[in-house]
Amino acid sequence: MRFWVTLEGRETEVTFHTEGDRLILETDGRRLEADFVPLPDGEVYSLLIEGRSHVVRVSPAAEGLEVELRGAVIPVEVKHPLERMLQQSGGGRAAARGETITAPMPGVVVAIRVKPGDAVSAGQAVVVVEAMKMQNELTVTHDGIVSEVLVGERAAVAAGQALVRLAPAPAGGEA
Amino acid sequence: MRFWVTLEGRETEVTFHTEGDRLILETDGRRLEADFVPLPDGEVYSLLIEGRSHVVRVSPAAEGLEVELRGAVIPVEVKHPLERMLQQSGGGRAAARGETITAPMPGVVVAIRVKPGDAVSAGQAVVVVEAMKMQNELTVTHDGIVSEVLVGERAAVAAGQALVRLAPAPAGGEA
Amino acid sequence: MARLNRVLIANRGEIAVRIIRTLRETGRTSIALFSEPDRTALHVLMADEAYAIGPGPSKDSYLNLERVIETAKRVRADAIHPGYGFFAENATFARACAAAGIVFIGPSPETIDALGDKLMARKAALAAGVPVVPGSPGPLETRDEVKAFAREIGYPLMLKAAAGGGGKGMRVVRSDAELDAAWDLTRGEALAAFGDARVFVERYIERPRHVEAQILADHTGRVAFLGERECSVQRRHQKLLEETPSPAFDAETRRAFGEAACRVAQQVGYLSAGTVEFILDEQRRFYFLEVNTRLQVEHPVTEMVTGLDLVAEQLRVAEGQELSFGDHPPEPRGWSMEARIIAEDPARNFMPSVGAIERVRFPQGPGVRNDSGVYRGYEVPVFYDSLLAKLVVWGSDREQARLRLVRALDEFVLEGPHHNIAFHAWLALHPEFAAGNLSTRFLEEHWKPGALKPGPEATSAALLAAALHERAERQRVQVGAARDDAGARSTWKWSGVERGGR
Amino acid sequence: MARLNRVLIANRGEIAVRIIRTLRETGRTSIALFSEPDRTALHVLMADEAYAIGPGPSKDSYLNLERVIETAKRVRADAIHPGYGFFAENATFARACAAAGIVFIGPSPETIDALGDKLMARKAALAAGVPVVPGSPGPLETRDEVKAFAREIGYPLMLKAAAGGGGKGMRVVRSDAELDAAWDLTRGEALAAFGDARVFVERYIERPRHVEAQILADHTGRVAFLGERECSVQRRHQKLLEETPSPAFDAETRRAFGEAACRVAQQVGYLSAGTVEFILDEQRRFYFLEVNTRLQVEHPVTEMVTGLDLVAEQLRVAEGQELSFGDHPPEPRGWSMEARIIAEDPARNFMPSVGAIERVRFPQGPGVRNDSGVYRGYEVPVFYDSLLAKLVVWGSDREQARLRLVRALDEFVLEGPHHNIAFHAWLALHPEFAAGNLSTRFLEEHWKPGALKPGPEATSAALLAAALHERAERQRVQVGAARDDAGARSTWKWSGVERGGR
Repeated sequence: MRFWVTLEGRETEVTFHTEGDRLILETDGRRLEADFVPLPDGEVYSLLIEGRSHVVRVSPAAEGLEVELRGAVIPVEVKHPLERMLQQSGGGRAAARGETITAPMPGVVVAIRVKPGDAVSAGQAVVVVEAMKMQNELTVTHDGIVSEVLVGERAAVAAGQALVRLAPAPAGGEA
Repeated sequence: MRFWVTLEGRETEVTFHTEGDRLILETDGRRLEADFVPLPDGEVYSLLIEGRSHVVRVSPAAEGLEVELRGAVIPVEVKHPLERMLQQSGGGRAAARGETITAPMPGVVVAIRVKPGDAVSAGQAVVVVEAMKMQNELTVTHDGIVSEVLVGERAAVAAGQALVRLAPAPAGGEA
Repeated sequence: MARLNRVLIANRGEIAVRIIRTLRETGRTSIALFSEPDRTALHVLMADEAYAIGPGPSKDSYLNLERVIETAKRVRADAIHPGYGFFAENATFARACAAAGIVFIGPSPETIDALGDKLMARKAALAAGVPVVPGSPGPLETRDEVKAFAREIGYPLMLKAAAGGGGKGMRVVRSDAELDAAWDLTRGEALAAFGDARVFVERYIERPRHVEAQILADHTGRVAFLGERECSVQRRHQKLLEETPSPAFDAETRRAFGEAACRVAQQVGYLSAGTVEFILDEQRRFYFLEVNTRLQVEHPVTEMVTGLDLVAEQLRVAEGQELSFGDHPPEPRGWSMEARIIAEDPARNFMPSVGAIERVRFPQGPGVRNDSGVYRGYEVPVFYDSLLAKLVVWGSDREQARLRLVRALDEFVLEGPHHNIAFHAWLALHPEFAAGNLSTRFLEEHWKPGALKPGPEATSAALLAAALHERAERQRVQVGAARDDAGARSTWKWSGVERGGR
Repeated sequence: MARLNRVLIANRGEIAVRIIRTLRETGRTSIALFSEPDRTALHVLMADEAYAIGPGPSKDSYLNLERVIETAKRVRADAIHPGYGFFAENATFARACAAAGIVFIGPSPETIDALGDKLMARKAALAAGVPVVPGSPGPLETRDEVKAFAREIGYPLMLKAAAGGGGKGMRVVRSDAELDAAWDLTRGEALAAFGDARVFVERYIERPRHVEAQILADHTGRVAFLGERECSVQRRHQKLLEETPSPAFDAETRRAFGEAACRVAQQVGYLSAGTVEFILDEQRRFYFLEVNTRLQVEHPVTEMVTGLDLVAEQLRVAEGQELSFGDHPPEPRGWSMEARIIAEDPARNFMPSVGAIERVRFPQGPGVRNDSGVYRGYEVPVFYDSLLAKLVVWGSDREQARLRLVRALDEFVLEGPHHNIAFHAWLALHPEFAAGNLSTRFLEEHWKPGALKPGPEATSAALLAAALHERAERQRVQVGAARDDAGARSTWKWSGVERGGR
């Protein structure tokens, strides 16, 4: 089987197959082998990689997959041939430029730091949401221009609710 | 709703209904009420009986149900009107008299203490099965006559496998 | 005084569970309260009795004074244990208990009042001859007042909510500009958290350590010092990891520190368990900060080295008995650390996280204690704080305790909400932490979000896991396709497109 | 000697997991072995490395000497820890390790030989001036020999497998008739368990206590006594609950007892951790029983009161280092008890039970330690012993430890196989146990299968639970009926008939 994986920012092609309880995987020239067995309780596997024991849990996340291992979470993006085609037609890249800031959890908006038309840069805080007795500054991950502010201060917001929309920054606008 | 329950050897008729998260139950003149809420993870309920907190787990057992509560297991037999009819036609009672001794778990038969035709009395050991490095004497729960011995010594047996069958003791033969 | 047989716990979560344990061990009836979303909370399942007290928001349930007192009377509670937070340091509540003929487990309302007000507490400390950090004589009303004060004693300054505590409503400002940015936010948080926007100001000590004294006092006037706890590792003034003893202390510092703490307690006629908080500067001088008139989140580390049950001692004192150890508190033995396991995402600026506990396996084995209020399948409510569990370890020395903590964290399986277990492992393995070089600025100086980047072996495992997931998904799809060509297949395709469109 | 960095554990279950913990805390690589059914066992999931060694039956995997040694060599293990059982007291295995250039963590093969043979062990004790129970000079071959011996020293007698241990292959006979019944069974078990049918005989002491001494010895000839453990509560000679100290001991008994244990150890040049077992008669006289040349199942209670890590001490000794505490073992502090949580059904004559762990929540909080090899969803294999977990508690005195044990048992959620948690609660609450009046006949004298009969409140709860189950089942049926009339309905009807037909 064949697919593309983005791990720590690098996208690589991966082919793999299984022989009984052996998993054989190849990616840019490297060959990985492991004994695997599914464990009860969620999508969890025990892997023995050249004898080294790892328990990994796979769960769908907002963006692709999250692999949990020894308390650490490793985000992994997986693309199928079909999806990849779609992206290379450009749609994917253009879409990736814009951005929507959403509430990570239910809470109350205590401050909005931007208005439509403002230019914002990656890492800048645009909204403050209070939840679990903490005030949390929500930041943007790309440069851009605020296109919409969808909530007002003191508004109660639900998890995942869109708060602010950004248009691509002029710099990135060739798409 | 209405059914019959056998608890600690006593069979009583039970009627019950729910009002929201309240359960109201009546059995021989007694009225029981509880707040209930199902908990995640199996058929488990939290009950508040006049404020007293209990967590109960219900699981099907070889004979009816087992209710687990604070580490203790309470066997409960439940009968529906239909089943009760069937039993009162007599089949139930007759069947209840005979007995089959089964292996409680996988193991090896190390001794058989009876042969067909032997009269045995409740509590008597008839077979010894070795499992988990322990030799376990299997005893009969009613008086009876050995009708069949289904395994030989040294035989490996599976959990639940029938080992010895008893016919009702003459004393109990009026059915 | 009569024995307290029926004790109501006006709290929730891990601390309610912890109090239930001592009540059960001492043959008392534990009575829990629960808000609507807490009907399935562990403290409700574990208590002998449990009663509803209203909707999720604290003010409508756990902070609904009339309802709590009315319930306690109705269920014939002999006493109320407030835990920490909620009514733990509320003199009005303590008075309401007394008025209802119910014993409040804690110090007297007068003591709570005297120590709850930071300014009065400072006065008490000064009267007891205990040094304090220079600060504003009272709350300041405008930024200009603060700037004027800053010109007196200089930046950096600490803004502190007059009604605050537990690190809530505190901010450091290093310049007039920072002050302008922080002023409204601080007053806003103060108002939201404590219903009191008043803020005062004191000198901020660079690289301070936070060290506190556990004390226990009974009605004979006896005040026992049970050793210090170092709680320097903090984020946004929230303690993350606590330990006892403090790696900064020698015997002489400990003696002087213990005496100072006891003097403050005696000054206000303290009763029951309390914590006297100090900060320690780089010259190891300590300054009185405040007194927490309650059981502390981090009390277990003291229990680990002394073998005492602090809740049991509180119950004794509330019954008018003397402390179990009289004038001879047990010699502390070994070292203990507590890691607060919090529902937050270290990779995303420690953003709080919620959701159901999908899978949990607590660490076990030698020298490990768990205190938690969660279980598999439990939904962490959004209304309350995000402490999921406290992992407490004991070792014969600091190094064994530290390595045991690393081992236990490695063994801890907790899935569902994001959490800070991997962060704690990073912390416990950090050379500066290992060397005991701590200050409240530890994270500021050493933490980088990239710190949790997985190693090559983990990356390989993740890659293999992703492949197994793909395999499983395709098997599901094939099964689906076989069963129903349109359905299953198109779902897969759509999810594909959706992901592609990101 | 060089540091042992790669340590292979020739064992499974809770003890393998416990050893892994110390290896990780001391920065060593833990290497697990697993039989086919153990691929998903906790020790495999937790170890740094894990390797397959064959099919389920012990003799084909964990007792396959060649395979274990070959694997240890292939994976470059520096040392092998045998845990308890399997190869723990096998001199041939210890020699095979030496021949392979691998350190065996335990005493020398010669010591194991000398103490493994009960008769040689008795000689060693006598040589060391330690009293033993009168018994047959050697194995007896026929019932008649036994009967002759009985005429000499009188019934009751104890039949003991010469190669036995851990209470396996032992039986009491009180008359010629009982002897006739027990003789073949005992030899049969001996043959099955140890491949050696030889049985010898000794006087059976009525109402004895089983008390054992934990010792640690290093290569300097130093032998440390780490206090006694009372293991009197047994069933079929299997220990069920252990505690330290012994409620039967005073300081003087303890001193004499410790000296006797150390004399036996010195007599045979003992090395590493070991246990000298004695029985104590009602006059508090102790008689040497045997030496277990291994880490004991119940070692955690000693760790709880001393603060030592016995596995870490074993590793030190194996590396040629001295004991961590030199000549000054830590003063034991407080009291500790261990309850063995076993997959068996107390209501059905403690019949072993198997199956998947459907739900588990271990007790937590102050003074509680869990050691276990199971987790939710884990299938308990039928090939190995049925110990699921060890619940260990600590208290400042026996009463606190006992009540804490009751609390922890009450909190323990374990569903799937039948288990003895409720039995342990009965035991801990029994007035004779509370009074410390123990003997190996405790169950014989006090246990009745009806003992676990639920109270009226539990019965009401069970009734309500049954009603909720009915309700849920009928809802399922209605849903089913709506979806598919034939299917769901008839299942229900059939299950009805089936139950009716019982």
